[in-house]
Amino acid sequence: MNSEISAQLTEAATLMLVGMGFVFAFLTLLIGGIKAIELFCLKFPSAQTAAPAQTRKTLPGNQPHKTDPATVAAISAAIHLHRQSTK
Amino acid sequence: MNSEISAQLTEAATLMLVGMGFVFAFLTLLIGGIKAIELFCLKFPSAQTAAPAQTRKTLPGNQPHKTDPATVAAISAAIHLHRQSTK
Amino acid sequence: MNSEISAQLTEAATLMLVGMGFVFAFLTLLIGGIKAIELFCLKFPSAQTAAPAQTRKTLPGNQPHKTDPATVAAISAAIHLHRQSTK
Amino acid sequence: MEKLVILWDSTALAHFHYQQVIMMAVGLLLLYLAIVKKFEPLLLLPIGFGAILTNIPLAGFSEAQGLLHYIYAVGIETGVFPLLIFMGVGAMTDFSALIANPRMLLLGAAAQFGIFATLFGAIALNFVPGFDFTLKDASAIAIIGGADGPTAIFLASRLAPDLLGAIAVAAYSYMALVPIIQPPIMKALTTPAQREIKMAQLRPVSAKEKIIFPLAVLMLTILFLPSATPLVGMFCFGNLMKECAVVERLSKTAQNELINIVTIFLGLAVGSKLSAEKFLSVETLGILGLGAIAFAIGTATGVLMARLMGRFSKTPINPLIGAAGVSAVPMAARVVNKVGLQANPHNFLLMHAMGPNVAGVLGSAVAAGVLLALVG
Amino acid sequence: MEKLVILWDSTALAHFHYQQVIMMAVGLLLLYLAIVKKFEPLLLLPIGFGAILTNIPLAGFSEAQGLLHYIYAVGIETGVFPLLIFMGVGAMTDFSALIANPRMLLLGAAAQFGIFATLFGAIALNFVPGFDFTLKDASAIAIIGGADGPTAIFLASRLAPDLLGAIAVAAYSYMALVPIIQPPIMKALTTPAQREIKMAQLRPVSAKEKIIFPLAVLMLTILFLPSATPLVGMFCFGNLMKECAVVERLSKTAQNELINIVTIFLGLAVGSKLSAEKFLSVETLGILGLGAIAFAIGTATGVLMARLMGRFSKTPINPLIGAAGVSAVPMAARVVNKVGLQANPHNFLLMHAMGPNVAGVLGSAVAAGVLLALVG
Amino acid sequence: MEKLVILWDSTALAHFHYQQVIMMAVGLLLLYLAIVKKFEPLLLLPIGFGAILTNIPLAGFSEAQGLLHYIYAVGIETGVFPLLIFMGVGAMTDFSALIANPRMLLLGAAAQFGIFATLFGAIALNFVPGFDFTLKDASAIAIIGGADGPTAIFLASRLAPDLLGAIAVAAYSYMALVPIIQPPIMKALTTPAQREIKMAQLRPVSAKEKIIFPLAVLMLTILFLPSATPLVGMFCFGNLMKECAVVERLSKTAQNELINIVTIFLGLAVGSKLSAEKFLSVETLGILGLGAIAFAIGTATGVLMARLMGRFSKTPINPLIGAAGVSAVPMAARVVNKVGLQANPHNFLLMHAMGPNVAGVLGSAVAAGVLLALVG
Ligand code: NA
Ligand code: NA
Ligand code: NA
Repeated sequence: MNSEISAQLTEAATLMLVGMGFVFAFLTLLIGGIKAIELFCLKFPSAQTAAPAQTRKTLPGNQPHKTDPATVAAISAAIHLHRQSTK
Repeated sequence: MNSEISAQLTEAATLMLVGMGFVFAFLTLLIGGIKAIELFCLKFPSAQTAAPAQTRKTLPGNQPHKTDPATVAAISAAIHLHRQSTK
Repeated sequence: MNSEISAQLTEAATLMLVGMGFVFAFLTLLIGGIKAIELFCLKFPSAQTAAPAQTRKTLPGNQPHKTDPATVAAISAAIHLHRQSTK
Repeated sequence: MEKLVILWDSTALAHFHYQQVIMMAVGLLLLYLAIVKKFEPLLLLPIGFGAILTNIPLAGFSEAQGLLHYIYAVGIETGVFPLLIFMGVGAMTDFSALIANPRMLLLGAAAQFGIFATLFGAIALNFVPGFDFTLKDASAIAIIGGADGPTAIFLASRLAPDLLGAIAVAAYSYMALVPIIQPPIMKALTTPAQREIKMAQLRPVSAKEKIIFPLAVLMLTILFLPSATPLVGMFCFGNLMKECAVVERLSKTAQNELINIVTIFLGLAVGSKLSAEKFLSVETLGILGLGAIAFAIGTATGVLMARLMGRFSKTPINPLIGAAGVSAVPMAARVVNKVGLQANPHNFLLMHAMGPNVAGVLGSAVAAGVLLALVG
Repeated sequence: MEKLVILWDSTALAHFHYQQVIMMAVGLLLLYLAIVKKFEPLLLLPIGFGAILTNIPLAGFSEAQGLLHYIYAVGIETGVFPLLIFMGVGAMTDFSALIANPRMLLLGAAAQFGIFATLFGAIALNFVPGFDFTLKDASAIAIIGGADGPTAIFLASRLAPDLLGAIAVAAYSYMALVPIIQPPIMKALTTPAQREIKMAQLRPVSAKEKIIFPLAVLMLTILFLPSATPLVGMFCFGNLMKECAVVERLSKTAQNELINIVTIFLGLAVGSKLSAEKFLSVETLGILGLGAIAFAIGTATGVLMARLMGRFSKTPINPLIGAAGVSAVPMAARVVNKVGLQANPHNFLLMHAMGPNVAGVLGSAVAAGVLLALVG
Repeated sequence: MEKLVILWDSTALAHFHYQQVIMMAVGLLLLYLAIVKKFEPLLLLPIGFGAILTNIPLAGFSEAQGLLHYIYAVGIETGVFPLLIFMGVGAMTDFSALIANPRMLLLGAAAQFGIFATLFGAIALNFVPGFDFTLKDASAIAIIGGADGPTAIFLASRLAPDLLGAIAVAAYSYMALVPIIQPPIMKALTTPAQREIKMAQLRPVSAKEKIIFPLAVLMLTILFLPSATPLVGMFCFGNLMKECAVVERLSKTAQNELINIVTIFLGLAVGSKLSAEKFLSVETLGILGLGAIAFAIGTATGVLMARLMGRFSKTPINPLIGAAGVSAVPMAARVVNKVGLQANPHNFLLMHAMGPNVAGVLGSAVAAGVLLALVG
């Protein structure tokens, strides 16, 4: 029984080493990746992505947020009220 | 045939009595329950639930309704228009 | 082999004729249908559908767009700001 | 040429049965009621459309691999859709009026007599040749008297799936007809003086009470009627999400997008049960008739109970509010308010009627649980 | 040490096939087109991402118990997702322009010649060694000429699931390329004078007409082409929800949250069909080529039909609007407007092009129904 | 009379086991924590409610044809729900802080030691009689240290479904307890002077970098750890939808309605795993204890790594931010900010802590992938 658990413990210890090693290796690689992206973006500063405001959408009904009629109504009412109250 | 229906009718009548009895019993119990809740809440008026405005949320992105940019734009436009119209 | 393809080609040609014929026939029928609808609507201009603003809804919670509290807050803030700025 | 023959053979013209034409007309009638008459459009429009689709020859909407078949199998056979609707309705329901005046529960209980009387009536109808309702059928039909759509669909899917289409249509139709069915009964059973009675203002209810309430209802249901816990449980879950104020995101989604999506699918799937062979029978006429009776009886017993309670109550009770006990939220409460205003233009009964109104929802869920336990 | 070996063996490095690398590059290309070139990003972004995921060695996205496998089985194999998209598109579509000028339907019909000519072309391609399209394959490919994504996916899932990935990608890519494909054809087939023609203003359309229209379309489809009723039925259901004005909740959900959710899943599932073994074949090249031809022919026949109609019409017809008959809503109509403005800076054709544009949606759904009836 | 006996027999009173009562009390406790203590209410409220429902005698919520059974089978057994949540979280996550200062990834790596140390601890617990965790069990428990709900649920559903309820409850509870667990450890491992360190302002990050980032993460995962691609892939998909700015509709739906719907169902389904027979065991105590240890170790190694890095860094590093490496976004970062402000009222660490915070999400997804590859 205990020897079995000991075997498991050994395996768990190996997992711990290999696992942490892999996590560190992977995320360290990613550090390099991010730096590479930074360099790439400095070299090729694309006009397109720099101006995402031009985004057009093509599916029917894909208009970005039309202001809600209720909102407009509320605003109109508010303005109206305000106008009267400041008379 | 008819005797069979009569047997069913008897069963239906029993169901009617037992069913209505149970519904009344259950909802009467619930009246007691509600009164008990009222008493409980009078005894322990918790500050926390009394001020649910403190609600904080912890998941990322769980901000309550940020005002829509379109709303803000609409308001700005409305105010602007109003300002000009009241000059 | 080629004769097989030729047979397929004949079938494809038939499909083309029958298909286009059907599409034209169907949509031409629909032209008639739309004209019939127009005549029907001219003859029976129902008051009900002409005034869809009366729409009532009956499920609980089915209120059409209540103005969002955030919207209201934003408007109040805007009005308040505006009031101060025009003093 | 041959292609043209195949094409002709693949038109519906060569395959229509007259019953299918009738059922499409029924579907169009439901659309008419929904769109022009504004009868419960959120449900009757998808149901009517589903009825048209399911009766198209050759299209196979409700056969294996058909769209409506899938939707029905996933959402109705499993009972999931009505339970999700109930969750959403729970998240929309405000129990304040009931908590402030819990005796209103008795009105919600009394109005359920419509259910049980109709159960008796459905069995009695078996004396008429052509009718042969089992006790399960009768129970599923009787629940129409509960005036609650998801409860009716849930119970029918469990007890009498073949009658589901007719039952759902009857339930939603009569809920829409509440403003026509109820007022004459309410006026017949009350005197003008009684209809003018003003009721005392309701006490404010704390947030804490509203949070504990759904849990208390659930606990009682668990203890005494586990068979009702799917319905009551999901209803209370929705209500707790609303009242607890810490999961506003979830509550909003449950009462908007989620319930809307499920409503579209539920309606189409219910409509798919309006197939000619199942709907065009004398039983459907029986169901429609019994449903009307159920509503009428429920209204009457609600009003009578309110009169009885008024006699023993220290604070005055306007008997009209008993009619709201059938549920049909919030239509029945509005009808009460309207009839009350006719008697006394300054007497606003809406808030007072909301108590029995939501009590009626609980009452019919409890009744459904009783029927599931004893008949299911 | 042994763990390290297992870990190495469980990296993709040890298992990559070069075809998978190519398919990932295709996925990245689609992402590039979606993000940088703004080509139909709502579909091409999820499709491209799905293509990357499905080609990861060892990850098993599209194998039993894989995420994309589940999504594909639930939504595409059943046909549910494209039908729900169609419902949402129906709820977004305004038929006013078509109802005001119903003759525009003829332009929507003419543009479908792109479909049937391509069907013929796909079979003819079998003369080229390496191609062996069945009539089902050819039909599924030809529908690309319908310029309608959900219709293409629905038909391909029914007739040629193996080609679904390539067909969907071709359909959406060419829809995005409409501003590049169409103008030269439009200009080649019209004179500058014709392009300057101003059209008469459209009459206003009543709410009642807009409500009856989808029902009439459905009825005609039921009578003459039941095989098209899944597509047309759901489209009309969406449109009826929008126009009837009594179920605004449901209509809003159908055209927003529901269609968005389904679009995410549909895109990923379509992308999962871009696996190396199915996409990297000469057939894909054939599909891409045929798709371009289909678009070009559809545009041409649309414009020619408009010229023909203009000759016999009392009111003037600008032949450019014929190009909108391929559908690709609303891109094609915008292209018409732009080319029209180039000819005459005061000639706004957008509203006039919307008629043939939505007619093209109906036209290709009808064409899909014909193909399902005769080939399916 | 007989009916009354049946009715009594169909009440829960006659069938309650005391364990079910205890589990309902656990459910109520979770509701209390969610509502009154505001502990991760979005998850703990549905989990608590699901725990109550699943333990109702006779109701059969988690048996064949029960609501929770269906939800669990569809969403958790398949792994679909946690992956959709991860997609939504990806669409909510802003990686700017991490891209601006990529070394923060090392903190996210260090904090994962909590996972692997706990894996060792769980096996060591087998020396205590009553515990018998397999390596799969131990891995599923250890992932609690990742402080990431969907990752924990996904891994548990793959490796140890029987422990899923306890693991999910422990994960979310400890994530809520971060403000209590972390500060003492952070203060014990740092000097007041270190806690006052101000960090240099972060450089602005371009949109292009933010778009390429999720793709780069995905590519690395594909190359080196395919078993992590379900989690990382969906996360990066969500993030790409957000950053690419061309599919705002889809991104909004993914981070609102879709994630809300899935959260409701996920919570209920996880709660359904809190059945008496599976939860009321000594193993659950072990899981709760190990989870707390995992959080504590992760916090400690994060802080220590930050101290180490500070020693070799040219720019100053406040070691507190290491604690954010456990993820628990954004709670851990807020805790860092708060403890920082206690040391120096003008030192705002929130933005600096967001880097390790989101690095921790990636770190635990990678750790989950390693465990799946080596143990699964
Ligand atoms: Na009721
Ligand atoms: Na088309
Ligand atoms: Na983590």
